[in-house]
Amino acid sequence: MSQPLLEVQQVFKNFGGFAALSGVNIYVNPGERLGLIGPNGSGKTTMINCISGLLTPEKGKIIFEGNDITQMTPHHRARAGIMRTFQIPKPFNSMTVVENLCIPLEYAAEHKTSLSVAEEEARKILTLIGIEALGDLKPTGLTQVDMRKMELARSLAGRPKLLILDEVMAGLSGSEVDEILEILFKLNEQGITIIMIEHVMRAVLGFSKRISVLNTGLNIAEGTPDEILNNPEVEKVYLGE
Amino acid sequence: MVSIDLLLNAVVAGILIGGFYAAVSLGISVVFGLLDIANIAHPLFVITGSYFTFYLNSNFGLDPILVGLILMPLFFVIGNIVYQSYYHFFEKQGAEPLRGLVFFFGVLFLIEVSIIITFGVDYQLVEAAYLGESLNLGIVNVSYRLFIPFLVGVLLTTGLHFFFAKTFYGRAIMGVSQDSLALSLMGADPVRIKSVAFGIGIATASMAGALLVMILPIEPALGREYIGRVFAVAVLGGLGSVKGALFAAIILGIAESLTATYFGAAWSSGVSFGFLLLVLAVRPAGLFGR
Amino acid sequence: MLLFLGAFLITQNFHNQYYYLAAFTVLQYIILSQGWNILGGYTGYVNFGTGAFFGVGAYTSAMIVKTFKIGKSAPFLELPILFIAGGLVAALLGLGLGYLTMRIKGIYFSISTLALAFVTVTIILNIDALGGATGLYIIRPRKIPFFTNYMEFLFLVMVALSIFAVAFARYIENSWIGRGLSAVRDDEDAAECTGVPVLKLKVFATMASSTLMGVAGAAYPYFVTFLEPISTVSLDVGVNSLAMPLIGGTSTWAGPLVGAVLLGIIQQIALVTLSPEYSLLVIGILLVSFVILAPEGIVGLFRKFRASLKK
Amino acid sequence: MKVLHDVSIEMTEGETVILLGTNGNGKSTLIKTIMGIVPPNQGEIIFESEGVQINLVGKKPQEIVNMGITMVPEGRRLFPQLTVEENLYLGAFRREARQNLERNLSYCFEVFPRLGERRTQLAGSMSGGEQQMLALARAIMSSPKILLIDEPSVGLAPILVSQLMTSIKEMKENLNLTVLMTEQNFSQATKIADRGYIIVHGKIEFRGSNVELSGNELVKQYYLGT
Repeated sequence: MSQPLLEVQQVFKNFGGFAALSGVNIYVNPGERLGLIGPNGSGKTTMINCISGLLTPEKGKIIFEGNDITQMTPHHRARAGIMRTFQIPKPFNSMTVVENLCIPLEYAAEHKTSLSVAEEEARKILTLIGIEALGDLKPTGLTQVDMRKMELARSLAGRPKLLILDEVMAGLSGSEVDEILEILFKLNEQGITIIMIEHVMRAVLGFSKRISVLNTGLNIAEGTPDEILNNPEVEKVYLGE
Repeated sequence: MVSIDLLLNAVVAGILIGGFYAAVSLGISVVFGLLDIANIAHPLFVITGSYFTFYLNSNFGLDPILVGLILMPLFFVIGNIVYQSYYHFFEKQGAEPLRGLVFFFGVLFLIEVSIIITFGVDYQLVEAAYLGESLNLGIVNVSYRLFIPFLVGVLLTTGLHFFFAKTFYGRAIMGVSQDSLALSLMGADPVRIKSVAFGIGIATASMAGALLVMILPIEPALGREYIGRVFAVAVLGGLGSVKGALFAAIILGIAESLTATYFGAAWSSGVSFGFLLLVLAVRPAGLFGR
Repeated sequence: MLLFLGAFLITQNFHNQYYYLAAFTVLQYIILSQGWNILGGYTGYVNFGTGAFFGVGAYTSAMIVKTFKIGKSAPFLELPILFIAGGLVAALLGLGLGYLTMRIKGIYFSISTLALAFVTVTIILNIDALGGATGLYIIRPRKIPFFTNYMEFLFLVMVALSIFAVAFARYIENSWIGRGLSAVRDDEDAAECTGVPVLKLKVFATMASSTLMGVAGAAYPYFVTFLEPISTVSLDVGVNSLAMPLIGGTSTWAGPLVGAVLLGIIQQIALVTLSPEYSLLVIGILLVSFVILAPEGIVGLFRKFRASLKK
Repeated sequence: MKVLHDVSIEMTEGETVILLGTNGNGKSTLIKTIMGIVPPNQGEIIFESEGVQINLVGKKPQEIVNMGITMVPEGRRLFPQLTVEENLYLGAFRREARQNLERNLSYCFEVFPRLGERRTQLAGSMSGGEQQMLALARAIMSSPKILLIDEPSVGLAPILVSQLMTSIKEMKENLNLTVLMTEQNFSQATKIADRGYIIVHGKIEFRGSNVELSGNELVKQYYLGT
């Protein structure tokens, strides 16, 4: 087995007196689809913030492609190929959808192209996601589903090696979930490694090759979707005892 | 050589002035500290109170403190109106707080210019029999000109403190900016609560204005200096804490008084802004940043 | 270039001094507004303390005039030196402001810029070498080759500077830098996570903004010939430099330009026909009305109007 | 976005009803709609009190609270900078509740003695479990007839969840409440419920009694999507 694309080693993060992460380990191999689940407040989003660099852990290491990136700024990580979405979408509201995509194209994707080339690229990505018709709208006018698709498209515009999705399915209908899953499978086939944080079990179980379960800032289980489903520990955490 | 006399007098003067600063800053502690509305024009409401007091005092011979009291209901209503329009134009629209700040910045200039046009730029002062007298306590000399504003300031602060701590409305005002949805789940109307709170904040300005014109002659641009003082007091005192504001105001009063005594009066008006800049620059990020 | 040539021809043929003085003020505010807008409009950090940067530029320039007397030996070299020096010192102060943007934003940032202006006033008031409260006289050179008087030359230089300021703002706005600044204004976390070096851009914006303000200030001593801290550094400059872009529209370089020209002219008219108070009153009323009714400014109104015509 | 599609639920006086389903399926939205926090695009919410039927749609949260319907919001939403006591007093803001203030206060301290010990502590500095107790107690302070509880167990250790459920049951019986609760923790919630609904993607997929809900296979089917 080659080295993992991303490795999180024994990461600790506290907020005031509250321990959000108490020694979490996660790894993902190149080309893999990893699901990250756990009940609310288990530390999933904190974990992503540590990986994308918005938070710096108190202890532990984050290693990407063999390099220690624990102290790297978020924008350098983005350029290195780590892109993410936000649980509550954070669009650039003063820009159109295409312009939103141009930001990572110009800043993260490392081909300092002209604006017109970037715009063309942006439209291609929008077509891939299926929202090419929305290109010239401002994000404030978008529906929740389209907003999430735009966030997905914007992170793709950064040409990620690793794509981290923070609850992109929340609030979507069954068919919309399927639609996004289809896109994600396609992206994964193109070689993008994906970490999916999700509450919609159907999506995460169907999508992931491997699932890691967090509870109260600790790893409690890891395995294939089937193994996770039959893990008594997981059942206890999710369903109560 | 530091003279004990000089030092003691400076400290006492600082404490007295601090009590008055508390009165000036109360409105900001309430409006900025509790409601999150950066009413940068607050000092100008204070100056407006001063000019009203000056007008009624010089034309009808009314006692300044009495004028301050009489004006409080009027200022309460003005505050209500200002908040209702602020709510209507900004809060309800979900506008960024910065736009609200710019709005109040404009209001500041409007009030200042209106005062200049009405009263001119000359210095004005009020008269009352007791203002010239003073209380001699051995080495320290306490003039009523400073002592009465101090007393009123402390009374006003204490009164508000109990209002917030002991009444349903007071508690609701304390809770409203922490979580206005949760407040509505307690059965209180957040907009009404904020309107009342804003009214109270502006009402304190009429009294503070009366005190100001007792202490020293006023001119329209004086309000600008107080921007630093009120925000320094509100931020240093721990936003929203009335007790903390009194404490911070007294510290600021002493610091200014000592600065004036030992470095010259020209430095003392910069003390509050320096304090403010320092506190904002060195405080840990995210403590009360939004 | 054409604009500049036009301005040059005007100076050669038209000699009513009052108009030069009025035009100087308008040009000065074009530079200040563009400077303000780079930080306040593009990046979203509202600065109330323009006076501090303007004042620092002005005092730096005044001190150089007084100390080195370059004007006599090299009349055409003096102004550029003053601009560079004034801009540099203001940029240094801007670095401090850049530090503040790291720690605070929104309302707290704005209040701290206000504090910065007042602290600057206090410091100048207490330094005798800078004239303290009494102020500082600067003697404007009487003559300069090719022009009937120095004011006309100064006017021409200000035209050039204004053209530069507008072009500079326009360049930033339309480049990757401007798009990055917009991203920073909209959401700093999202900007960082899409590869935008937020801190670097913020420091760039504060420094570019304060340099322009400092340069505008550097021209000021020769214009007024008397520097005094309260009117130079205090809020009046601050409110104008903020009101003009906000009224014109902060999203594009045209906004501050329109705002500065329009308000500058209205103010000059109010100043002559009424009094200085009324010129401030006009600004106050317009600022409040625009913030309430048309936060996108005149440019925004114009765009809406054009869009409604298309439909 | 459509979060809820044609959802109908009903409860009668004295019942404990639970809404089940994982995050993002619309449970919370339903409760927020009842409280007037989120307006429905369509539909009615009828509250019957003393023989009078009132449509709650279009009413503001504070008006609904004043009718005797109180909500314990998700994430507790305490006033973090106020003390435990101040939070409780604020709970009694509505006029009818002020008269019962002393009685309700002593009842709350009886059910949650921990809160009595921490009267003067700031709410924000308490542990998650204590905060949830305070949120419940604060709601009780408003003397409600109907209590809506949104996701009470989020972020709590299992043992605390179990205690919390017992307290809810106790309060419900002592104070004659009607309770509607959303919950992810299946087994704990079914312990105290009379009936329940399972919401999946904004639709009611299953309704049934306590016993019917406890069938573990059903749980897995709807919950984990297997």
